[in-house]
Amino acid sequence: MTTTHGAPELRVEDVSVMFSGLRALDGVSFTVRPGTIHAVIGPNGAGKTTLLNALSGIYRVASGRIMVDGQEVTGLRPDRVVRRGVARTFQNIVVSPVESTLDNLMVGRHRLTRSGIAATALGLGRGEQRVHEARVRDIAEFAGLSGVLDRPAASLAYGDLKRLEFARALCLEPRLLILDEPVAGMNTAESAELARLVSAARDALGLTVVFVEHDMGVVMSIADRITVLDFGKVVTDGTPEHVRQHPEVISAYLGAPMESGNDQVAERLS
Amino acid sequence: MHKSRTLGLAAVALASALAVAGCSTKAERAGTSSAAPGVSDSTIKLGVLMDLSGPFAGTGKTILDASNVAVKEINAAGGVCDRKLALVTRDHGYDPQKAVAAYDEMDPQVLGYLNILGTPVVTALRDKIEAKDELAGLTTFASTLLGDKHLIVLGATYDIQTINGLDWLVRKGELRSGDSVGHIYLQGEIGENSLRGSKFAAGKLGLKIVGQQIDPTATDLTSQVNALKSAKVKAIQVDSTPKQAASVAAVAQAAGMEVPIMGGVSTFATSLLTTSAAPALTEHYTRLSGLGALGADTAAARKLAAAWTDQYGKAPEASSGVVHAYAMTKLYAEILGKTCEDLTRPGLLKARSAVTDFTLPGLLPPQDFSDPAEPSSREAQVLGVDKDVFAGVKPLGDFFASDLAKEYKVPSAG
Amino acid sequence: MTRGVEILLSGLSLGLLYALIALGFVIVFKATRTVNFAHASFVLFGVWVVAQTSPHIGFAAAVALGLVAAGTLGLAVERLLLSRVDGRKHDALAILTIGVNVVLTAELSWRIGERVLPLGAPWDGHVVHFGSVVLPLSVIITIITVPLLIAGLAACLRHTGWGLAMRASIEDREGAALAGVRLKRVSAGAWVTAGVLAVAAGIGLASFPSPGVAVSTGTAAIKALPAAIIGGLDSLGGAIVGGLVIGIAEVTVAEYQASLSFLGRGLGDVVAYVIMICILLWRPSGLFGAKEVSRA
Amino acid sequence: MPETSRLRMAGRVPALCALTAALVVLLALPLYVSAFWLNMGLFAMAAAVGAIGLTILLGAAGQLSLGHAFFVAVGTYGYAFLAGESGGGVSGLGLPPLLAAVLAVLLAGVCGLLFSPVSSRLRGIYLGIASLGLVFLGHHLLQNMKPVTGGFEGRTVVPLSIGGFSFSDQADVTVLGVPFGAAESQWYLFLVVTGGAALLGRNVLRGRPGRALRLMRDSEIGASAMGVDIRRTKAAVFVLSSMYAGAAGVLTALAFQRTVPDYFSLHLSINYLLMVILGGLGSVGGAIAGAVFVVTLPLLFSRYADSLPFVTGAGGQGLDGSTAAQFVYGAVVIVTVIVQPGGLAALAGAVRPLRSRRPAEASTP
Repeated sequence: MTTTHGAPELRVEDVSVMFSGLRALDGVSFTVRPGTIHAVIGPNGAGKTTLLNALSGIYRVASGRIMVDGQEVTGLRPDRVVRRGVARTFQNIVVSPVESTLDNLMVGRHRLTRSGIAATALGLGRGEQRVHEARVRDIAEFAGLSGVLDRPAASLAYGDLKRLEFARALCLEPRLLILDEPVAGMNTAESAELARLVSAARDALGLTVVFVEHDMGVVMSIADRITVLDFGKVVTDGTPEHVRQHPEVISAYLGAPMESGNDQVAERLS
Repeated sequence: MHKSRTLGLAAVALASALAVAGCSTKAERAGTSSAAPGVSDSTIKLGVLMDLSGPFAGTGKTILDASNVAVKEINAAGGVCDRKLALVTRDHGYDPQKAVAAYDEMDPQVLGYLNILGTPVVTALRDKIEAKDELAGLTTFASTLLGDKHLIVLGATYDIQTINGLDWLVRKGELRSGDSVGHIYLQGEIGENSLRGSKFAAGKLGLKIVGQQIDPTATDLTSQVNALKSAKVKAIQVDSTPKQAASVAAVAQAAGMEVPIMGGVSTFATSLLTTSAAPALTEHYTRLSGLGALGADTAAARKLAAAWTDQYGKAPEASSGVVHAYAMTKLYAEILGKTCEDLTRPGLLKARSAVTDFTLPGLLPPQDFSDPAEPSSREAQVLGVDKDVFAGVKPLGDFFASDLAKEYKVPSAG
Repeated sequence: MTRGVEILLSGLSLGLLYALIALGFVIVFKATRTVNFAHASFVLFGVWVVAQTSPHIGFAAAVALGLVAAGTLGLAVERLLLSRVDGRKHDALAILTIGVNVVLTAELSWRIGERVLPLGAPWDGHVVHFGSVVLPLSVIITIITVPLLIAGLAACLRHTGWGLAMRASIEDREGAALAGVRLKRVSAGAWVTAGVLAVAAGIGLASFPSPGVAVSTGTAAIKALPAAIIGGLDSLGGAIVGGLVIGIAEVTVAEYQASLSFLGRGLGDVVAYVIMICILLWRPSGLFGAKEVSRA
Repeated sequence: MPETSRLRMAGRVPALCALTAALVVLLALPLYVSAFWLNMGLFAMAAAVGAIGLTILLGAAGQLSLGHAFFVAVGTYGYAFLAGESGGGVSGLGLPPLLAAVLAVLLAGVCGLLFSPVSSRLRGIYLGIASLGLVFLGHHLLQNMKPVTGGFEGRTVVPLSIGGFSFSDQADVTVLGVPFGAAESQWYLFLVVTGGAALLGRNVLRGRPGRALRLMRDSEIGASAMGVDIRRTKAAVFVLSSMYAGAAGVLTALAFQRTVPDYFSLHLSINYLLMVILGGLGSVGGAIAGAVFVVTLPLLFSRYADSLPFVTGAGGQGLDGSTAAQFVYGAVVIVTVIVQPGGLAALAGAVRPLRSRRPAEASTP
């Protein structure tokens, strides 16, 4: 797999999101440097998923700006955001259950392919599909899904589904990858494997990655930088070491110095 | 896999079987089309295409039953052209698609169509009937269907009935020049046809028509009647379903409107006399008809009513439906009788024009079918509601054709 | 002036009957996320029972029997058929109700035929005069009874265990299930209620000045469908507003049909749908329907 | 995966055999059976084309439409008006019938496009009932636009003709001793159109748009996160389905040889809905099977009412054929939804597990 674009920078500037009068995000600002893996953590209800939905255009932003490589994406519809090279996965798996794994992955090529309804009806665009299918098979192999390509998604194991979502996001050939709890519900070995995949994808494809995760082991092992949210506000933002030592983080959520891979901490945070 | 192969083999086998068995028959059938369909040495078969399961199933059954009463009489009297009449009946459920299928299926078996019920059905079939040179009796009084020699519209058409009705009201002094008349009518052939008549009559009589179009499914006509009330109408003409006509009468009475209500031929059903609308109907409602009523005090009506009761027990829902279907069957026999030596479809069409003075004394005024573009009669009769007579309605006078009705030009020029 | 009052009152009475039917749609939709296309045959079935029995046992007893019968029918449809389908497949459930409607309508049309069955209500044929305003007694009774019925329903939802369970399960299905709410009972209760409301509305529709029960009595339910949509399929208050809007619009259009003739004749049936589409363009979930918060 | 594909190929050979045999039967049929059967086939094929459009809309995209009858009417009247001649109270443009047929399909598409402010915004049952409004609106227009529609009486439909050959009773053609009238020649025309419609539909469903539609059905947000423009896609698929309905309308016009306004009712919309449900949502083959079932069942019941137990023929006093057909019809719908929500297509899928790759059942996560 080769990289085609440079990794972008993501700047979140003073973003607020309102839900029927409630401020779900309140002036959130942070910057994700090009090519880094950036984690967003915080207790349940802190606004992590809200943030990702705002980034990908699903939620309307009440104020503030979101910039990808200096270009504003605030207020764009999700499919427009995708065109700026931003792909994402969902916390609760969103796939077509009766479709095969391959077809689910091929949806990821939607924006990269052109053949519309009329052309497809007339049987045009098959060549295009063949070319893209080859690339999709490569990505599937990278994600370890080669063996289940022909199986309906509903029949896949949970771990495979999580990887399917991840691989599908890669199929969009993104520059900025957004992952919502990519390892939630996986066992330790599976989590480690997916964490390795995320790192490898970043390296091979030159991506910028933003992810939300409760598994502190994974966060600490792959994140270059961490933003901590609570009550819709940024508590702190910095390197894993910085966050681990931040007094507010410690006092507010941890009560004790954070250790990498500390089960208690993970439990407390999730 | 195995199954598919078996399936494939079966299909091939079926195809070859069809090839062997079927080939000859259809080609043969095509070759021997010289004899007129539906005619043998002993019988003449006529088609009846009715709604027996749809919204007008009741009407359809009534028509069928009445046709059978007439066929029985005709056959008992020796039949037509030394042959017995036989009916081939198919149900279309008021669905044009079913009607076309039923037509296709029965068409090779019958000489012509004694009776077809339902506007959408006639609409779907009329081009086919014309293409095959057939003669079809219709259960409708729409003057828009005149002008086609293949179709029989028996009696005064809706527009002419309405003209006669308004004329009658004026002559009785219920209406005078300058008055407004409400006209509640169904969308579709009955309503529009009747509206054409009421507008014509209004123009001549100096009346003003206040129209209210309704849908066949409308159940509550309060708003329509109230609108007429505020337009201060002096009479209401109704062309609707029987239930809607009853609703109009009841609402009008409830709203304190003491005006005569003149209903079109298809606005009455016997069972309405058991409903809460009965008093209002009895007091204000009269009905028009180009045909006699079973409740009439004539020998023919009493005879038919007795034959009906004999066969089916209770009074029919639609008295006019019985008379119409009975008369239509007698008429068709009359037409057949004029072409005994040429019992073909074209022969039948020719014989139709030869019927110029068909009448059933006491049931049907004289009918003239020589010009397909003209209504066979311009006479109508006003009927009143009476619980005590057979099927609930009785004539309030003789058949008459007003001068206006004679003057009126039906829209069948096109 | 007199005319205006009459239009308003008859529109109100018709609208309230539509509202009752619309409430039946809404309550089923709230509980099962399904539109009950069999509602028309529920209406017809209930009034048919009333009309069949009232000559023998009297009107009041017949109404009670009709209510019980339609409630039972609702329960039977829910218990015997709908509960066998995966409740998340809303479209499948809707189709199932179409199937139920086909069977029930076939049976009832076959039995009723073209007859008009008198309802035998004591207010049949009676009119009331208020000064120059003349109205059928049934209109007055509708205007008084229906709001009481609706208030009763609202009280039920607010204060009974079933009502609470119902409301909880609408807020959060899984949460309610976890909290011990028996979704089965909620859904069954909704179907019974829908059946009862259907008959109540049907009695109004078949009452004087309408001559009685005929096959077309059930079609009013199709007219109430836009009413339910206008208000928002999951809003009880919306159903009432929607019903009144449709009822008054219908009466008004009929009143001014002559001056609206440039739009073609017979506008009354279209007007409800035109209003509905306009409102949906403005608010895709109806006036008071819950906006779906987009969350994957 | 060469192994699986070889398996699939091996599975296809007998299937191809069956297909060829079926084709032979279909091609030979007009030589043997009467107009009753042929016309029934024409109605079934016309319905099948419309059902394919609806199965793409509802089965793949999850957009419920009860307005299908309206677009079928647009196709029917579009063709009748464009190809028809003026006279007898109606006007017409007198275009060449083939051109008129194509334009009528496009006209239905344009009507679908005009509805896109609604169809792109709503989903599920709200769209279903909003589109139901179209049926009533259409009914209103049919009654009132007399010069175009002929009002309640409808208007005559010009038979289709291609290169001088007319698909009507006027064409004086005899094949193997069998005179080829409207029913016989149109049979082949309808076969070609239905086959083409099925092929195009299958291509759409298997290709890029089909995948996007199905993800949109399962999750609009998920689809938009894949770059699918939801509103545009909803509008586009609605237009596509309208065009299918328009084509069905043209075929319906040709099959009836006259426009019949009462045919385009809510009942027709519901019938289309039942065709795709019974057939299996999202499956082209299922839609065709569903159409054949829904169209032929009542016709056959009426035809053979006399020979069925418990059912009386026309005019009898007991349960009549059409009512019995309604019972069976309703019962089949109920049983299908309860027992086999995937419809006929899923049933076929269960018989042939090899083809389970594209199950037709629609479900949400």
